[in-house]
Amino acid sequence: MKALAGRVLVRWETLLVLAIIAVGIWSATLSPFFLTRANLLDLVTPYVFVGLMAFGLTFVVITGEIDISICSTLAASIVCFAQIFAAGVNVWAAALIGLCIAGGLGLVNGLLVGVLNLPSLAVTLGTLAAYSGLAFVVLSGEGVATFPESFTKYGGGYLAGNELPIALLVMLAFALGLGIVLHGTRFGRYLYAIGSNREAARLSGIPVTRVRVTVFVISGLMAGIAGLVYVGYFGSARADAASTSLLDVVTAVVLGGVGIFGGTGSMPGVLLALILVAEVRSGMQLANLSGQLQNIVIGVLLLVAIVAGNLISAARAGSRPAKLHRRRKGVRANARADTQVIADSNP
Amino acid sequence: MSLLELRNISKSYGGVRAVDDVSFAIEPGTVHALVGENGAGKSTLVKIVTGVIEPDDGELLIDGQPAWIGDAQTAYRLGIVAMYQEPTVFPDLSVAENVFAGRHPRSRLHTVDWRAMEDDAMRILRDLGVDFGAGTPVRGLGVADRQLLEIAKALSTNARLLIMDEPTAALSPNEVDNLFATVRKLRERGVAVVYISHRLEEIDALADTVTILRDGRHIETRPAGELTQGEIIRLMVGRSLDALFPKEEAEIGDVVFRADGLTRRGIFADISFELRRGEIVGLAGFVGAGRTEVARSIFGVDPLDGGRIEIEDRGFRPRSPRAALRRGLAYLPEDRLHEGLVQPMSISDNTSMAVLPAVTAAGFLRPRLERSLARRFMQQLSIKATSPAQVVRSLSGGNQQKVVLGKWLAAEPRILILDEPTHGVDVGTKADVHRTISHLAAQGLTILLISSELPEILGMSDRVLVMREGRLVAELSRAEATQENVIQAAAGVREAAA
Amino acid sequence: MRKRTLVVLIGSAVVAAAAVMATLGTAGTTKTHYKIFLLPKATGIPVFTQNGNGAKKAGKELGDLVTYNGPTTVSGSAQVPFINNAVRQGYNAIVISTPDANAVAPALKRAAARGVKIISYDGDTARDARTIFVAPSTNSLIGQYEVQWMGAQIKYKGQIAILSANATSANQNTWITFMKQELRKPKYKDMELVKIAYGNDDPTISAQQTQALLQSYPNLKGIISPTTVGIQAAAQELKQEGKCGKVQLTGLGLPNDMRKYVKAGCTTKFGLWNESNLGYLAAYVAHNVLDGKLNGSLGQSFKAGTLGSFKVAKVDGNSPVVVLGPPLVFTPQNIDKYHF
Amino acid sequence: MIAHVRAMKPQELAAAAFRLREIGIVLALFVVIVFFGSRATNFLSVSNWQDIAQNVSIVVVVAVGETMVVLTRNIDLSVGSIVGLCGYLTAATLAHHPGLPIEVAALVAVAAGLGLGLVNGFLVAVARIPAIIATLATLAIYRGIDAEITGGKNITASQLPDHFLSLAGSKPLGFPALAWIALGVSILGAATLRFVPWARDFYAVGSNPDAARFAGIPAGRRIIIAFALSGSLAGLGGFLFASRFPTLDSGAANGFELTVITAVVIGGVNVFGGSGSILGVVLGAVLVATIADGFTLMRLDEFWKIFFNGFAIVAAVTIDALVTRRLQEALRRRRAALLVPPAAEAKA
Repeated sequence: MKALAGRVLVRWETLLVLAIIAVGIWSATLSPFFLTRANLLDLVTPYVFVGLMAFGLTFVVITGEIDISICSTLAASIVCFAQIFAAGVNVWAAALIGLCIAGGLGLVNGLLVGVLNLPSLAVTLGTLAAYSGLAFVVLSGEGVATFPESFTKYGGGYLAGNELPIALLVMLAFALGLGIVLHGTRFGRYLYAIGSNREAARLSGIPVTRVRVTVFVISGLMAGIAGLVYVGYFGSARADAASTSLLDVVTAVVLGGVGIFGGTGSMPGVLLALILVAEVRSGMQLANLSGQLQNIVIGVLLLVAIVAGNLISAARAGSRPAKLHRRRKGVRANARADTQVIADSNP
Repeated sequence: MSLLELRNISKSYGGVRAVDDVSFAIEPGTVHALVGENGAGKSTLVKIVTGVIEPDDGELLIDGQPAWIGDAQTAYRLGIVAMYQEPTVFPDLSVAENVFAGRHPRSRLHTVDWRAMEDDAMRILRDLGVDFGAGTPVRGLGVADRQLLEIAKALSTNARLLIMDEPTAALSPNEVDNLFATVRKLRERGVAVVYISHRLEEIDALADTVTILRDGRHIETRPAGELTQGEIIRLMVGRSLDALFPKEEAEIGDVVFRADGLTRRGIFADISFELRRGEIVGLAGFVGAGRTEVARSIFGVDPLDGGRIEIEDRGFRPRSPRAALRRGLAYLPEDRLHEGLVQPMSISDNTSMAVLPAVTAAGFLRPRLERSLARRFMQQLSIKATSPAQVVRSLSGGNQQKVVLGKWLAAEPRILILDEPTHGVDVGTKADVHRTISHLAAQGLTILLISSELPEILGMSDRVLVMREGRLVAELSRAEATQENVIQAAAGVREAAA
Repeated sequence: MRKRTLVVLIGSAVVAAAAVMATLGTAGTTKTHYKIFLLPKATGIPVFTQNGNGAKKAGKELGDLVTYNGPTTVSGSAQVPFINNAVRQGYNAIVISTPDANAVAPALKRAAARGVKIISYDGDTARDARTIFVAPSTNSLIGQYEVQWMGAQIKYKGQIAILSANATSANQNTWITFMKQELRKPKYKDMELVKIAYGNDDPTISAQQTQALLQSYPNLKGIISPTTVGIQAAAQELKQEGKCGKVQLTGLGLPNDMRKYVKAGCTTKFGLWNESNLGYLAAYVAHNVLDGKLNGSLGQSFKAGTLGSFKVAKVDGNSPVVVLGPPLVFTPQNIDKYHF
Repeated sequence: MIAHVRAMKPQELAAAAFRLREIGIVLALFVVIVFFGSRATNFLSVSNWQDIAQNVSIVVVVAVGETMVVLTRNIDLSVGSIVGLCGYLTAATLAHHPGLPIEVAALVAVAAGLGLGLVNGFLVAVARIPAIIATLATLAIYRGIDAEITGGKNITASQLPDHFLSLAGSKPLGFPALAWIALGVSILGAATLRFVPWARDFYAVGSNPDAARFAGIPAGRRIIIAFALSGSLAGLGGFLFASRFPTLDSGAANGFELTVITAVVIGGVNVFGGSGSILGVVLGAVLVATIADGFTLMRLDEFWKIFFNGFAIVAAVTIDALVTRRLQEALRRRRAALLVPPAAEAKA
């Protein structure tokens, strides 16, 4: 029983909940409006598209890869969607085509990484620029902004007495659905296995190449879906959409406890981290901190998340396999880092 | 005075005694051969002497003074240099720079003195009689050349004690001759060379002193002149086949697997054999003989360049492990840490990994089914763990190995390839594994057993195949398969020598 | 044991940080009349900083709290969280300049629905998303003036080019339209507009675009840059290439930015409005709307502190609009009188 | 080409692969020049090439530092922010002390860059944060610090002394001053990477971290040095940036890291560390700048440049991978020829 309590306590998600509560208390002191129901419900709405991208990225990172092209994928897919819509096609049909394009861009990443075995960082750094360029080529002028209300309500509409944002429901639905895929299906298990030990996964008959391609397609599709919500929320589609959101997306994923080297992470963690990021940003706005100061805080949060994660896993591992420890002893700088970790985790 | 003396050195890994109370001395200006089967404790001793690991017990004396070698740098300072079996090269750098990595010769301005570096490297390479220049990028070198590079690296250090672990594994006869000449030159300079090799004729040709290890214990240290190859073999293997191998009699059925002329260029060639239902076939040979590589290619991990496989009289093309699994093959890899297990996952997650389609419904996991599967194998293989949810990382080596075995048994294969199934596990686990293997064969499973432990091969197998240098060199029936016969075939010693 | 201590440590650190930030945040809230939020296209751009300073000056005179904050990059969507938070914090009015009229409109409408008054200035939003637009000048005047300044400098003869900000920027495009209209007049018949380049309001790209203009059009006589970033980058480029005097320059620029180039003869005539006054006026409009003295009906008039009286009107087909006035013209003779 | 490659001996092939990239870029450069020369007016004029040299200079200076980091199997995404911040510091220093020699201002910028680079190095080597994440965070943090220091204001040419502004405009021997500086930095960088022992270790650390440990190379310290150099050169880049684009606000050099990394990757530095040369990087930067210039002269939109940069990164990485694979295949064949025959003899 005590052990169980300890396990729950040491869970990353528990820390996130604590942090959310702490930031909530802080925000409440800044504005009496903060703790109203309408406000709390609306807190995450501007970051729903960030969350949807983070969910997609989570799949990629758990597999041990990275996709930094998602924001450009979002922009490229929504400008295509907008142009097709502006040409007179039904908005839902256009949205579907936009999604297919997003999936296609993800597939390009996936084939380069999965089939050609190229490093995902370099590939998606390239496609980050290429897709962004593509977005501007498709729609360089003013954005398209004539989307019907029946479409935009999924990004910016409200239910239940104008208080419950539909976008929030969309995000929770995806969190639930993708959470089930990640934690409850064979495919999800494949991701963790590949992310932890690709060779063992391959030897166990897991279709590694196919799965690695698929996660990039998922990441692309989620960027496409995030794009549709984005268009709904902001009412316009432009080529520079979401171009500054990468920091928030990566922070949500890493802060959510997804190990950057693959194999660990949970959907609830990412969801909680997203809420935390949204809350911190909102709190800082309430405190009238400038946008750049906010970025500093988010950047520090990202660094702290990794260092804390390192410390916790060091503490959790307790005694490391002797071999690993010995091998590290050789390099003095490393040895120093080691003792530091041990010292910190055993006060 | 001895250059290095080992006194009562012991080292255990998780209950297994890798080195047990070993004492002997190494004299300067001699070539000291260290022989023993795989697992006899040679590598552990090398690691202790080079400061990679610390002994649990005993002491080391250098020039008669007790010395503590805590890390690789200290060993290096003391003039103890090891040349590793697996080369540690920088593929992007030139040969000269690989030789002098981390300790470039410097000019007066403290810059890298390329000319001196290349000249020095060239001189060493010339001594070795190699055909590549000091400026060649190492990426372009093959395994043999990298081996020579490793030797050059060791030679460049002015070592007092040079440890060479299987230096000739990948060399051509000509290169071996050059190496020998170099080693002799070193000996004349007063350097002590610890020479580890499976090739007894090399020991014959080179060694002044021979130390024989077996099961972690020191058996004998004698002048090489007093020992014939036959005696060395006898001392290496002198072990009784005890009750550790409870071989059940199984009914041997039809041929279920047929390999014909399997070839992977540069790794192995022209491998042909058959496996029958209920049969345990041992695949013996020294490390590097190509046994693991053959198994990996059959299982679709590495591609084959030629040859044909038939499983149950139908052709089979090993495209991927997934395809092999579908045809009823399973392969327990040699390296369980990197290839067998997903360490951060639970026992049940690992057990079900190869059979996920069977424990899912419409793609959804069924945790209860997975847990019961895991429990079944935990019981069958007596895995000691609190629950199926326990993370594999926290298990002992033996239990980890059992989980890997459980994973492959869960796949219900018809042909199971086991690569070193008891490597580095304790005696109890070993017995459990052997009992399971035997029992499975009795039930009609076909098993190809790769092992470097001869007693294991001989105790378990109905038939023994022996590989050497990428070739299948012998096929011995249970009656023919004695320790001496197998070692002779594996080492390439002529009948007359025994 | 270790684990739990660690968690407690991290947890308490988080709470402590929150507490520290809480004290930071609560400090400095004073009793004020109205709370007005000034939301620029992006912070960190000097002209917007000047808007903010002007608005704060007005706030001091009126007893209102004026807060100036905004996103880090020029982006309509990045402004939305600021709009939402202004609402959340109980601001009475939002004064906004936006690069993307459509992206902010839904959020502004939501804010208006909760009783927040919306005033746009400089970069207008959708007409139904704000009460009044405060224009620095009339678009037609800005367009006409710039062409006239250029004509006077090049003696109404030769090739000219425009170095704009973004192709997507609404007010830039409007001004360019008016420039083209003006150029159709007979006295400009010898002037040829050869190229509109876009420098994205980025000094680097603007400089490179200027370079390219000089390379591609060896006979180029003048560059009009209706953006403070563009005109300065162009001036610096001309100076570096030794083209000052050979290629004339005009447009919208800050006197402080351009003083050096005026002295070096790179331009003899350019203009701008007083950015500080623009913010000042916008704050007065917001205050008057909150007082109920203005509701956007045409013809209403009000006093804006030291700037005098203004009228709500229909300008360039846009209404209701309050116009600051015609652009100021800077010449070598008067440049030293202006310090902004 | 491919048939030719196949016919080579593996060792020659590997040696050639080292030079292959530089030759490839020179060929590509040639094609690009012929293409734009025939289509864009004035592309081949002296003044246009002076412009290209000027535009590529700052990229080269920063790319030399980035190369060091990438060689150690890391990446520095924060260089754009460091350029911006140090550029502002340079300008602020000179605006407040107009009489100061510009060398002092340059020193201030380099020192600030060094500090920021050291922070990156410690985050990666000591705090063990993966470089991509650590520098993504410091990209935001440094830019934020920049914004806090500027306080929403800018420094313009009017506030800067003429002797500083004329630095960018002057053309000693018909070659822009910035380009001379870039050339100096490149030669110094190349010499460092070739002759300085600890800089040689960058290659070793990136090529095989485990082997580096066995060889007693202090990898952590080397990584810190690489980041420190990258920061310092980005600081110098900031100084040059301030001279070239003397309107400094908090957005200066935004996104500059992408241009730099494009030059480094196209220049043939392996993203997994261990190989690459300054010559390649300089050629890569020139190629990118030439194409950008051609695009501008052909009046193609800025977006095509962005698209092209991304495309070029992917293409470069793909070609690298294919060449390596071919090489490995050739190696295995060679081994086959060497190893199996003796074994066959032994059996016979």
